[in-house]
Amino acid sequence: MLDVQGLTVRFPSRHGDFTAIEGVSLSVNPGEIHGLVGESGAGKSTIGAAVIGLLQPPGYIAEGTMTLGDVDLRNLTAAQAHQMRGARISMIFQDPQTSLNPLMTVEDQLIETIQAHEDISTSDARTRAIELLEEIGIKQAATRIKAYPHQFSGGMRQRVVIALALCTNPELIIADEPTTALDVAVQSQVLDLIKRLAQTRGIGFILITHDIGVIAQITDNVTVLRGGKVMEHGPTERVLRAPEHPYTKALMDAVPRLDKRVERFLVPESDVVKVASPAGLTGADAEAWLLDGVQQGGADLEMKDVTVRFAGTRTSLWTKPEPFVALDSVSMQVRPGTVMGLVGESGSGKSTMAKVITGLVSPAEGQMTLAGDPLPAAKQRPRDHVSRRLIQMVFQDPYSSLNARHRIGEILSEPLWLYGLEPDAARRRQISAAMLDLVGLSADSIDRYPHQFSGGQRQRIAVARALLARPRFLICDEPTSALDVSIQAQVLNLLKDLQARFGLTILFISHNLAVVRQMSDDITVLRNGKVVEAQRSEAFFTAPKADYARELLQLTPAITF
Amino acid sequence: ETFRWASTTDPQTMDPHAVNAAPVLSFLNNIYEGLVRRNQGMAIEPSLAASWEQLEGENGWRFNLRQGVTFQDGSDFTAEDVMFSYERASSEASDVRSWFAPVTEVRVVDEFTIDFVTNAPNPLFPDSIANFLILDSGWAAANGAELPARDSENFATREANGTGPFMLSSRDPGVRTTLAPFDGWWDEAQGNVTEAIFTPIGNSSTGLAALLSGEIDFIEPIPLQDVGQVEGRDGFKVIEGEETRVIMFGFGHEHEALLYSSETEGTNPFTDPRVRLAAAHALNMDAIDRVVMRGKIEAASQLVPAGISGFSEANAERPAYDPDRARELLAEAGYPDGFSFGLKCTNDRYINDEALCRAASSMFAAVGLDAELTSVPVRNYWEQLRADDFDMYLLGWSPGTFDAEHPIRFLLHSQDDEARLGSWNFGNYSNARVDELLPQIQQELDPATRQTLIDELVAISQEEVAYIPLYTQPLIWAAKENIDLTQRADNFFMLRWVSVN
Amino acid sequence: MLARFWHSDGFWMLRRSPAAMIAGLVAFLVIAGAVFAPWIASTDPYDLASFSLMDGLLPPVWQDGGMAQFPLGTDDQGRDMISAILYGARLSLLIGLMAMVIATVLGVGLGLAAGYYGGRFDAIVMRIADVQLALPAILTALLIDGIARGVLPSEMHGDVRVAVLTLAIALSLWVNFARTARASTFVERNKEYVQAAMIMGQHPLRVMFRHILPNILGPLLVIMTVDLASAILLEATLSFLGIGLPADSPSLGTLIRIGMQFLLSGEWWILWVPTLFLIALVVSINLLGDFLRDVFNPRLH
Amino acid sequence: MVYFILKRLFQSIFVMLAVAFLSFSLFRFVGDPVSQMTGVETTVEDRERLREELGLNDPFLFQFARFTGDLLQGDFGYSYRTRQPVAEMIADRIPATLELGTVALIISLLVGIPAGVYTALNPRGFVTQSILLTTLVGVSIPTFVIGIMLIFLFGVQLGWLPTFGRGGTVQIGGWTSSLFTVEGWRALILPAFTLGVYQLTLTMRLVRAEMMEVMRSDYILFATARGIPWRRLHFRHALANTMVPVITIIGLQFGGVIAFSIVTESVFQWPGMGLLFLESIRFVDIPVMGVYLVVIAFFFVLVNLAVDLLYIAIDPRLRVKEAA
Ligand SMILES: Nc1ncnc2c1ncn2[C@@H]1O[C@H](COP(=O)(O)OP(=O)(O)OP(=O)(O)O)[C@@H](O)[C@H]1O
Ligand SMILES: Nc1ncnc2c1ncn2[C@@H]1O[C@H](COP(=O)(O)OP(=O)(O)OP(=O)(O)O)[C@@H](O)[C@H]1O
Ligand SMILES: [Mg+2]
Ligand SMILES: [Mg+2]
Ligand code: NI
Repeated sequence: MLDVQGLTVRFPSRHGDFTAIEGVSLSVNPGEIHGLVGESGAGKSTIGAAVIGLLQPPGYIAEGTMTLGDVDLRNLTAAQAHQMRGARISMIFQDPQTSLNPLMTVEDQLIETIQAHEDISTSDARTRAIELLEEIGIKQAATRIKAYPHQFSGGMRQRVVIALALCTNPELIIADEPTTALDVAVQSQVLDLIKRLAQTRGIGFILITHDIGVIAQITDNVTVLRGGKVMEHGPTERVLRAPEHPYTKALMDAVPRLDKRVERFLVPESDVVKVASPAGLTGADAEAWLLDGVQQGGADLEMKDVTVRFAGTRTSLWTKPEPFVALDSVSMQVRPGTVMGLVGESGSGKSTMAKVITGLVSPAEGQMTLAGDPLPAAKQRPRDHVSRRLIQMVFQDPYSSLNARHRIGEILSEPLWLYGLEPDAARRRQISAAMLDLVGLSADSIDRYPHQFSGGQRQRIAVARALLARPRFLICDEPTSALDVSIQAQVLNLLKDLQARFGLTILFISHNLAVVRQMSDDITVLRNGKVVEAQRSEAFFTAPKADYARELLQLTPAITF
Repeated sequence: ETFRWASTTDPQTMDPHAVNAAPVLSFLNNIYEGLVRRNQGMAIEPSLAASWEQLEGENGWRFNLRQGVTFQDGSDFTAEDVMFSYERASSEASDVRSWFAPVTEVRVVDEFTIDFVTNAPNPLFPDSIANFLILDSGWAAANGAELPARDSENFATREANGTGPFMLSSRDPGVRTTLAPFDGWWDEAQGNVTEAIFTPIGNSSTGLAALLSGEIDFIEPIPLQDVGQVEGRDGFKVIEGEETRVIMFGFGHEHEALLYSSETEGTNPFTDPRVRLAAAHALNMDAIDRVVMRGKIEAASQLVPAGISGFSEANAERPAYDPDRARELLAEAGYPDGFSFGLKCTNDRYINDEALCRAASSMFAAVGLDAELTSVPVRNYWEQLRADDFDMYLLGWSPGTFDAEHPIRFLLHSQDDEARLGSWNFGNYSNARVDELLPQIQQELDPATRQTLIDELVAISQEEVAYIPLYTQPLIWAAKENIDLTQRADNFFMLRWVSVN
Repeated sequence: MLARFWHSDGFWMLRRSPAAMIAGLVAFLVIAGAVFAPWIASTDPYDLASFSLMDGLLPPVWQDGGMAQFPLGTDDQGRDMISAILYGARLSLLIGLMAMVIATVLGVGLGLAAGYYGGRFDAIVMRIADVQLALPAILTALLIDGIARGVLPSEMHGDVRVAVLTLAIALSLWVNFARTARASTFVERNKEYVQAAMIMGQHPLRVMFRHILPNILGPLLVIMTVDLASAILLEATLSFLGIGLPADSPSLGTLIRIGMQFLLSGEWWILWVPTLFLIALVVSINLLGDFLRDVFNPRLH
Repeated sequence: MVYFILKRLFQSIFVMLAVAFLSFSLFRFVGDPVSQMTGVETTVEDRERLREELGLNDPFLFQFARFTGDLLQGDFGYSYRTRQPVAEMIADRIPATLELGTVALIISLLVGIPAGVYTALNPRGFVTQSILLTTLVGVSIPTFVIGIMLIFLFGVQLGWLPTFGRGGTVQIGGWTSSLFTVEGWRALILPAFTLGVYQLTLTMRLVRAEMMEVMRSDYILFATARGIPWRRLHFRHALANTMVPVITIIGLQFGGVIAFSIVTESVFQWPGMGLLFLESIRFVDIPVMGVYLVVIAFFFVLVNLAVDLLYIAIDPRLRVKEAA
């Protein structure tokens, strides 16, 4: 059906043309789900955009052929191409929150899409839309169809998006990371839906993702991309089980497994060229500096009956909202020198826990102790309280957790200056450089700005910043969920190493059970602000007690071969 | 014939006694009339009074009223109305009561005779009440307008009932006021206007545009610099004349020290007549006339222009433009390098006042008098002058009585609050002889004697350079070619002299 | 340094945009002319002795009666038009820049704090902004002028006119900055780098000014250019309404106000020379603002 | 709903009081009303007596309290200049200003929005560049210069349109309208255009910027990927989404319209509140100035409220949630 041969896409820029994809070939048959995997920037979305004819200017197709059935996709006028979209090729985007027009009802959006391609009365279009919604699993579709997008939950919205892509009966749907923004339960429902549609309606799917688990779960064939080139392609099972290309192999090794714990991930050799630090300090010196400051005595943390209420989301402009209980009498005990894994679906209160501990959010009730001393809550905690230094945090999004306007040197030496660890500016700079070396970055990075680094590198910088406070307790809030697998593996390795060397206590927050399995000694499972299970890690993964925990484990897409 | 005209300011009120301001009195002179009125040459002529004569045996005047005059609402005009109007105009709520300061008693002699008794011989009294407009007592009483509106409006604020040639037919304050001829007027109108529509247009460019586009027939005033534009166009004409207003600079005579000067500590050079004369010699009136005033002004030698009664022909010379003499005088007075001082000016009161002051500053600078110019809108101006906040200031004076006595009373006599003299003599120029001469001038009935007294006084003021009279302000009106009208030197616009051809 | 500038994205975009280049050039020339007015201009319009009424109303050199000494003619006081507009631009730019700086400091400070603290403080600041918006600039100018006059001794009134006008203009412009800064701060304060700083226990002022401020500068910079242009125009309008500067301190506004009197008299240059100059200045500043907007829009890189 | 409106009203009172206070403190500095009320020959005593009668010698706070107290009782006082009731004077002038402002706003929207959409959709075209440059030049010329130029071009040279005033007005109840006669409309064109130019440019640039932003959003991309016809895509999807910020700014610019209407009204001798205000300044007519400012603040508050209500009309996310 879809046949792409030797596709090359270029983006001209001031530094010459940038070739985003080069000589890519792939074909999709009716009813086939074709997976596209590869690290961020590999060119996955670009392929999708080229096929549907929505390459962002100034990008252009330099070479290659694309045919859909008997239509040559490259030889269409603008009007023909637009007619083609929706009618024969559709697309689903990553984020259901932003893919729907917030000002139009679901009904309007469905009907207009149907009528855009078919001469059909409004009431017939509505009937069709309602049927479709029912088919993809929205109950009481006839009434719900009148709703606006914001009145649906994330999973339902993604279904609506799929319904919109489907309503004109296209032959091919390009799904660009359709489940990345969803949590596991919803993700598995959406994936099931896609699989069912492929089978019952014979629609061809191109499924773009970087989640190998998802690929393993539903695709028939898979194409592995790197740097705009195809590394390997073939039937999913063959490619994943017995990868031929070294990159694919490395990728598979970096995937955290749910079924077993590994000590270290194998990562593709990094191509960072190490430059000696200006003052000659190396990672070893940084390590020494850190050890020098390690206080004896554990940094165990205890939370007792912590309850957090937020002014709830406004449901109307007119009335005062009900308070929203984000944490409901939560207790947790983190043993010194161990890693506590905190898991739970999106919105269960994981980040809120972290914010309570760091003092960003004040709990309505409950006490906390750090190493036996009471830890005052946000407003009561003075700015120079010792816990400010002892507790450090690594955030989820490496892109926004570093101030884009500050040089790396400034970012790193800030804790040294703030906590008065080093009075001398030159020495602060040396130590910062050494710390960069310790986390595996070149020391000359110190004079660059964050945007000059990749996500993984930035996350290393964030870790370095946290370490420079000589912390005892490190909170990692989804530190790798914005990274792709190979880079995730590097960061996880780094954290493991540091934890082992400095005896840090870590609270590791993630919704990815496979990742948590690799990291944690203990596990706490949150749901709707309540603790549903607290266990030793190994016991949890072999024999979860709570039903909810069992369900979570089951729904996590896993490589089962 | 419909006649549309515009001016910059709307008359604030239709009440002839509430505000003593030119726009109001000029406008109301078309509706109301006084006992006497001015003709086209500014001379006094009979109006509601058919004749008048000095009282026998006491100071004052007897007015013999015209008979058969009716108000616009049909009621008869009698001495009662004059009496009522006098009481109204001299009440505390009136703004024109100062006209009646010399009056001690008013007596109704009979239905058409009324006597005004004054505290001293007052030859000019009839002249001074040309704008004392007569209201109908019955109408005012019936409508509750017995007194001028003070803090809230009354019936007379927006309605009018005079004896004059025109009646108010509609009024939308600030927007448009319409007049219609009064058929029962006792006199013959010399014009042919059957409907007159007045619109205030504040912005002079807009006003000019309105004239040139034909939307209005007449506008006053127009800016000097636009005269050429109007004259250059077919179908329009400019009517030029001299106003009676003399523009002058005044000094802070009694100030101990200059306010706006850094070098002259504790002294006020302007107390030295030589310095004042130097300033007068520094001004090049020809250049000001040519560039700033477009050749439209007449240099002035004294506080009234030539042609006004009491003008001192004997003192018609003004100090010539002579910068060298000015520097010499300054050196003699002990200021060879000059000094700096503050010059206060208006910027929206007189024609091109700001430009005049800037030009003057630059001329003063040329002889070493370094003027620091502050020009303020007139709404702040009097307040500042009253607060003595100036070293030198600009002033324009138009003699309300069209007699040389008027500026002497207000500008040259020493400040005397009790006697209400010198009330606009901001710098308090004071000369004992001048103070002595004023009452003599006021009371002298013989014109020749009176003139010698005035000549003496003017000579003193010139010698001492009490003020620097600059020029007589021009009157520039513009109209369509087919409009005939008369320009009066007091800038009053009389509809009864307008014909549309 | 220079090489870095040459290679920067901004400069690259500048080289590609002829409009921005011309605007930049015009703005540069005008600003340079203004700054160096005392050296370029043939006469000093502040020095009363340096010009003479006798030279008044001379037309530009190409018209009959023009004199080579006054290439663009003279005004009604005999001032050389070129000198007047150079000094005028100097004063206008000074007022515009000062007003903009004051408005920026005030607006950004309040906006940052309002966005950072939120809640009641935010509500108060925004209501104050409402009050300000409800007062037209001319009123603000009158108010400041009046207060200055009431508070200061009279001999200082002349000297503070510029300051008064500047402050009045600044006060009518700060709201823009406050609103923008507040909106951006609302977004930034939830970003993780700000939270990181807060967790570390940094002083709120440090968080606001050292961390948040640099990240919200982009849109503010754009407003700054646009407001610089409006400040210059506002000065002209206030002068027209008679609340601006005295006629003997030439700003573009007062020059135009005076020129308006000669709109029809045939001495067109008195109005049009400063007006065209003002238009060139304002248009070029606005174009530069547009250009900056593009530079700060990462999607256009 | 009630809570919301009450809260807004409370805040509005604050805004109006603050404006009243500020404006009142301003009046002492505008000039001396008594000098403006009296003639040349009025004696010093008479002036002093008048000052006393008007209460101008009372302490400032006392005067302010009296002013607000009277206002609250519905007593707007009398003009110093004309002695008319201020309420009546302002009420007479409100229609002129509102009609002028509204027509100017409508012109700016009718031209500004399509122009903004066009320039956003064809960002590099020649027409776009010319539109952008022309409007930029338009806003770079001071309003009063534009006004006078228009008057001379269309009023004097071409003789098509009147040069001043409101033309033919029709009285409807207490409202004098120039919208029902041809003359009225002819008189309205130039001032409305002069006043609208600035708004027009602002609207256009805003719509353009927002539109370009919205055109890059995911839902537009998704709608494109579904093949929604361009026209519908641009106007139904994109334009509607740009309206929220556009409405905010236009609401905020109300202050600007008022400020510039002072200039426009004075140039065109348009008998609105702005002209009245300028005259009042000239005559230091304190009661009129005070009430004018409070009325303006009131309008401002009203517009703000209207903007908020419009949001709700436009954006369903702000409406009462119907179902979970
Ligand atoms: N509009 C554009 N202009 C310039 N370069 C672009 C543009 N869009 C994409 N690219 C470049 O093309 C390359 C491929 O991008 P693409 O979005 O296809 O990656 P991806 O595999 O989808 O990554 P991700 O997993 O992050 O979505 C990237 O290096 C990106 O920088
Ligand atoms: N400042 C806040 N005001 C109101 N509600 C909030 C606030 N912060 C968080 N919440 C709500 O509290 C709940 C828990 O949020 P939290 O960020 O802790 O979830 P999470 O488990 O970290 O989710 P995710 O996996 O998506 O990061 C969510 O429903 C969220 O909407
Ligand atoms: Mg992508
Ligand atoms: Mg979270
Ligand atoms: Ni380069």
